Amino acid sequence: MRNGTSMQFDQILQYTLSGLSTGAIYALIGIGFSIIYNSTGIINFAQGEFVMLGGMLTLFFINLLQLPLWAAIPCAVFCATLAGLLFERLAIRPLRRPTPLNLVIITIGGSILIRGISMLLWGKDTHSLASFSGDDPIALGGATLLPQHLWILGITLVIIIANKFFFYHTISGKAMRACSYNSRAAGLVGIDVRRMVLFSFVISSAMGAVAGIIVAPLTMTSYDVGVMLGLKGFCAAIIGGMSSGMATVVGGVLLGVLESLGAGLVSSGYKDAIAFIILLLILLIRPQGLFGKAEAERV
Amino acid sequence: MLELSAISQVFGGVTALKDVSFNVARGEITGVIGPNGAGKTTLFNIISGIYSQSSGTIALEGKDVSRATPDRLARLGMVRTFQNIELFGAMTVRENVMVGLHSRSSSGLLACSLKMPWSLREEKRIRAEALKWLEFTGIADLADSIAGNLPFGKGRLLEIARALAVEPRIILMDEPAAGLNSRETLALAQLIRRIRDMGITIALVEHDMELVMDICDRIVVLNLGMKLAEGTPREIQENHEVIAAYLGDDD
Amino acid sequence: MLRLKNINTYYGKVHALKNVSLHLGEGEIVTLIGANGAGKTTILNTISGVTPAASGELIFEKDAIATLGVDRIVKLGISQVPEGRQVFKPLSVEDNLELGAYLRYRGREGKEAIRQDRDQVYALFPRLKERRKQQAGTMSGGEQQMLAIGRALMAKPRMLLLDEPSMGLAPLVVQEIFRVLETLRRERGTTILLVEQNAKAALRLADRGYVLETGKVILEGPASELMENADVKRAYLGKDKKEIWER
Amino acid sequence: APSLKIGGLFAVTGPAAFLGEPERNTAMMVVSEINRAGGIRGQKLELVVYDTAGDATKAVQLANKLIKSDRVMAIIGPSTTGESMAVIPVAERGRVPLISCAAGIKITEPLKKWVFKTAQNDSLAVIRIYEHLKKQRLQRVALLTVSDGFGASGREQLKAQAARYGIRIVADDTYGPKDTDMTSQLTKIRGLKPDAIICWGTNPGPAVITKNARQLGIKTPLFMSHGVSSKKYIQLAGKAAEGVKLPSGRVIVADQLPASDPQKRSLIAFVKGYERYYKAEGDHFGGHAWDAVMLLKGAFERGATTPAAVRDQLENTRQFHGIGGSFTFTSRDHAGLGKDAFVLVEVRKGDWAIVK
Amino acid sequence: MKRELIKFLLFCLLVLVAPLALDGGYLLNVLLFVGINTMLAVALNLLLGYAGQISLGHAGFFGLGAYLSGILTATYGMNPWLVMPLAALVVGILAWAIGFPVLKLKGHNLAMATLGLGIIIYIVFNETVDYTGGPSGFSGIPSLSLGGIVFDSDLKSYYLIWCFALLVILFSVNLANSRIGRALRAVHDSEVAARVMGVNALLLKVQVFTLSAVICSLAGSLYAHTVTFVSPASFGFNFSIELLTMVVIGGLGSIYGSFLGAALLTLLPEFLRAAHDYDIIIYGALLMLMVMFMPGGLVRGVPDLIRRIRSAKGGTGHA
Ligand SMILES: Nc1ncnc2c1ncn2[C@@H]1O[C@H](COP(=O)(O)OP(=O)(O)OP(=O)(O)O)[C@@H](O)[C@H]1O
Ligand SMILES: Nc1ncnc2c1ncn2[C@@H]1O[C@H](COP(=O)(O)OP(=O)(O)OP(=O)(O)O)[C@@H](O)[C@H]1O
Ligand SMILES: [Mg+2]
Ligand SMILES: [Mg+2]
Repeated sequence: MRNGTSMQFDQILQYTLSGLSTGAIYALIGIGFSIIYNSTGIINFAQGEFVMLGGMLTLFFINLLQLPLWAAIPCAVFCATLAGLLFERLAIRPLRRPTPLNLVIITIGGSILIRGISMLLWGKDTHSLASFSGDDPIALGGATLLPQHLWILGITLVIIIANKFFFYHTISGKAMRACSYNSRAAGLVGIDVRRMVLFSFVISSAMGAVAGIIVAPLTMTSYDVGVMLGLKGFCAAIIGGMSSGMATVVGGVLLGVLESLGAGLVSSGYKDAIAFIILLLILLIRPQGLFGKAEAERV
Repeated sequence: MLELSAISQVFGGVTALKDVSFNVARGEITGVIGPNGAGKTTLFNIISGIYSQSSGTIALEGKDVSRATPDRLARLGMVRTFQNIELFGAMTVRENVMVGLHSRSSSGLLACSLKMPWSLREEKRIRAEALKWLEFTGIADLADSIAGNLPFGKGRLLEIARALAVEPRIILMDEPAAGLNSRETLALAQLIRRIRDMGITIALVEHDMELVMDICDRIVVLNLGMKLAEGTPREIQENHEVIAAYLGDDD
Repeated sequence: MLRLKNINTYYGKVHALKNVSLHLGEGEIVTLIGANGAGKTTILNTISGVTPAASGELIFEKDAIATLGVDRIVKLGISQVPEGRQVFKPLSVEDNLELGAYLRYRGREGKEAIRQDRDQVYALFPRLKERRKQQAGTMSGGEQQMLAIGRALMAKPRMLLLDEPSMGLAPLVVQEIFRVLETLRRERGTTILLVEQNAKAALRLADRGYVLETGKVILEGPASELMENADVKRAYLGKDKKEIWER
Repeated sequence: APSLKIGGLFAVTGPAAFLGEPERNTAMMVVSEINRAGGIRGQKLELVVYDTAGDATKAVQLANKLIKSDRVMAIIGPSTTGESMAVIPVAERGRVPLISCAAGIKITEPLKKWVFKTAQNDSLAVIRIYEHLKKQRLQRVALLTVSDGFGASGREQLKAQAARYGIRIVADDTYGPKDTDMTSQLTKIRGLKPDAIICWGTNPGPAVITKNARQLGIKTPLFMSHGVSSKKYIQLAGKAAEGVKLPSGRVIVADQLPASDPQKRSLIAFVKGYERYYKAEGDHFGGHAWDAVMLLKGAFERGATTPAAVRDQLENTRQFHGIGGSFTFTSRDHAGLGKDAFVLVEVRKGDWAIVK
Repeated sequence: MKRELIKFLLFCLLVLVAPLALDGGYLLNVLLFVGINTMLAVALNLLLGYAGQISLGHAGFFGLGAYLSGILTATYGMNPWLVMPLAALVVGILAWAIGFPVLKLKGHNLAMATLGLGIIIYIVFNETVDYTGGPSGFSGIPSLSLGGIVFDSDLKSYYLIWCFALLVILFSVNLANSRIGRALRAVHDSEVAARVMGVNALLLKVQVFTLSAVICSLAGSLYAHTVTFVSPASFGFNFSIELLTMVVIGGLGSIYGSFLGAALLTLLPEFLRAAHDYDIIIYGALLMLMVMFMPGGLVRGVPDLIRRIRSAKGGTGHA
């Protein structure tokens, strides 16, 4: 018989691990938000739909075309990316007055549209996707993880590192950031702003799709999973100060862990409220995001 | 009028101002000059309450205003203009000036939304007065244009009109002549003198030495965040340190 | 090298440029002078494609460029120091400069050459080097102006459009900048179109000049002639003011 | 002859679409079958369906529309308890009988003159589970319910009935309808060592919970609600579902029923019909709509020609063997079902099996 | 000034006669919700269109008003007319208190904070089951009555709700055209300049935020007494987003625009109902098209469109 404290410890370990893996999902989706934000200044409310498309398209290729998982995944990512590309070309680019709020409404409209089409195509049912490498739990101390969690953590890590490198250490990445801060000046140094915007939609929809695919085995998927996941990803991105790197990951993980600890230790009903209250406090104390440098507005 | 003592400001690792003290005398035009990045704008930002200094105190007419907010300072009679003009771009020129009159009107939220007679009367007064200031600065013909579309120089004049509408006792101007050509600069000099003659104290930052030497009663020179010199235009022009750091040799 | 023929540009209903024609020869320095709102900035923006012309011809080395996008025009070798600095505020000083050379990076030009140019900019504006990690938006007004000029230089343009480069700069720095423009033309043969409120200094540097009034070219000629022109003198040069530009 | 017009309010889209869609499909199917067979006493049955998207405000607007513009004789639906509660005053005021397809006991208790329901009360499902627990001498129970109308109403009943069966509730946790990971709640529950875990929710939550429980190595018997009594749940939860028990209407085990079962004929007709029309498995949610249309059909056949008469005739329903159970409405009971409406089933080898 | 008054009176007339044209049908019921949504959209527009401060939590204030009215009248038997201002007061105090820290935030941080606020309020509705009935909702709210008239029919409720809506519109139009409205727009354009001009920007923002919340609360109370049932689902994040859409589609910074936005987004689903399963797709596509072709909102886009059609016609006439 184990004693009470070690029980407690095991539980807290489990809460934390669970929170970590949910958080990684939020982070991955959050990074999708930040990429578009960082290169266009748009908060893309349709980001969650690309997450949904990732999962649903993979299923589509597996079920209807009988492809194996490893072949279905690239196909799904490709199609979702194509959707992102079309979205930018057909909805964002033609905008005559691209104010931030107009763009928000466009992306809201886009998300409704994508969700609606998916609903018509694939119905309203929830579907499950097989895990990449089995469902046998892995014990870690007194807690357990699934192999899929490791996939999520691993892929998230790879993507963040790639992002960090791209946006902060390559000229194209810096150019993309420059576009959002001052698109006129970006044009004046020879950056093709429209191409950059397109490109940012391409990578973020691809990333959203990847996120959707790797989480589907755990969370299941249906035409409307994008709403909640998108919302959480959005929160993660903001806590991270809309950075496309580590800060958003910390944001997502924080959100995940807070939810998980809240549900386990305080009240499962109020867990989201607890998470949001803490986030609000963080926001009020550090409005620039957890790691953001204070952006001095000068005159 | 305005007393600064030992103002320091640190941003992260950068010391933008270090122990700057000087006074602005009532009714005078005081110029603040210095190389780029000397800390002039920072100093104005601190005086006008936009930044909060790391240390040091500010007194306005003997009253301690070291931590006062910009809106409180405006009500105490201090107002400023900006280096990169900050207009209310979506509003008309007249409306811009009417905002300047905000602190000199008082109808509350309820009175406004219920259209109480006194708030209507007040609104009428504000409109008329705004026009007066536009006439004073010579841009009354632009009253109904959208401020955001003004050419730079007119924008500067609008900023001044808007500031005057607050009926300040002291105005801080940050590079009022930037973007003006020589003739326009001359006109500006006239305008500034007229403002001084109304009894308003003026402090200004400027790189146009002709203007500064022409209109200032006293000049303070900042360099690398510290006060380098202070004196009459003549004294400053002959100060070797100032010449080396800022003015450059004339011959 | 560049020729504008009967250019008309509008902002909504505002007719900002009315049948403007002007030209620049290879390696020439040309200045535009005119009062506030005369349309100087608009001319530069029309050339660089920021505010495309409604009608008229815009020819750069025999190619019509009036309909090209901003970035395509930059690719031809035309670089602009825009009015109001327009630096990338949240990016560091160094990143701003690097982005100035964006096309050179894309053109697979050696990193070494670009670095050398950056060092030259740093030598010109030591303050930028001191603050290379600072966010551009937190720099002082004059420092940002230096950055904007440095950024345009980083592109190694064949033609440089400058919109009031001296604005907000200390007298010493202004002298320095005018000297650099001179050197650029001499050593690289850069063609320069300069808009400057300090008409006297501008005319002294320039070969030719155009005088603008309410969107129209009202006068043009060699700089020395304009400097002697009575109207110009009265309107833009001031009378007998002390010349701090002189050395 | 003019047609008999009835209205349907179903949450065809939105979070409760898993209810509304089969309900609408079934209602349309039954109506067209009836009409194909010649209608009712020579009159065609006409069904006007609106989608409430699970939104109470919309449901109220649409109920108004059915009564005022479409002038229907009766309304079937809405799908959820919340919407039903919102629509009740409209039906009462408009004097049109409403046959709700939602399970909440509040809908017909206290009795409302114009309101009936076909979905089995949650309490019946709870009783089914508790009786089983009592027999197995499992007393310490952990609850994990979804925080929506379905879960809330189940939770209320689970707590209310516990004492009567000598059951102690040791944990009372909830999860959000869109949550994707419930290991925290389960970890906490695992620490309390209950004898059984009862989860009240609708897909996909319970499937996630089933998988999470397996991940955490929880061996405690796991009970679900009738909210997931369809093949879908087994598909989603996969192997982890093995051994999970839940109370269910008889639909999912129709073919396992003895021929003597009075409901069998209706059940087979419904399942076959749904398969033929929609190439999908009919579930007991669709069954609620099936029962509602058939109950109305009964009322019309007994001669009702006005909403008021339909209402009166509904109260005369005796021993109608439908999908949800055998209905007997009276002037004091508008729910009409006994506790035998549910059977307890278990997942065995990827399929449902009746627990004897 | 005069023109504003005439516009308002014309609008009143329109509201007055609309039911006659509709002959008491079902659309009347929808128009009643147009009234409620107009109040909400105008409230949000004061904040978003004038002060430039976003809120993704307004559904929360709406819900608070509705729940407070519902619970205090149905459970505690208080007089609805008494509860309505009381609820508004409570919501106002709440908004005031949280306004000070929250409105210091800008841009997406403000969006996030208000979003969080809305979600917290929503969770409270869900979890305080003993008071609110939790997710299944709260029923049995009495209809309003005034001197013997019970507002239980659509027609009566219509006039009642529109009375309030018109007052809110009048109130807001006046406010927008006053020094306060001007100061708000100034804060929107350049907060720092506004402060230098003596505008206490934070205080002003908090005042409008509070006012806006109070209007939402009033709308909530009316909603509760009209529908007589409330459930958390009506006050979630989605509804906040819908309000935002109404304001933007209608036209930022235009009070009548907010009415147009509210009317369109409330009526649209009714017309799309005929498209059955495709309605949601059409709805999404229409939102996008509207922003594309009327980027300034309906209030500027519609006259523009009419003008263009007219000039096109005129053009062919000449030819
Ligand atoms: N965005 C705009 N919208 C409307 N009108 C504009 C806009 N920008 C400039 N204008 C108008 O176009 C005309 C020319 O402006 P421009 O900025 O080219 O003048 P400028 O000669 O550069 O003046 P300055 O010396 O002040 O910089 C002015 O009358 C100005 O009011
Ligand atoms: N928020 C900040 N973070 C870091 N450094 C800052 C910040 N604000 C100002 N500085 C630095 O402080 C110094 C003073 O800046 P300030 O704007 O006061 O200069 P200035 O005298 O107005 O110069 P100019 O004549 O060019 O306008 C500059 O070197 C600037 O880079
Ligand atoms: Mg400065
Ligand atoms: Mg200009």
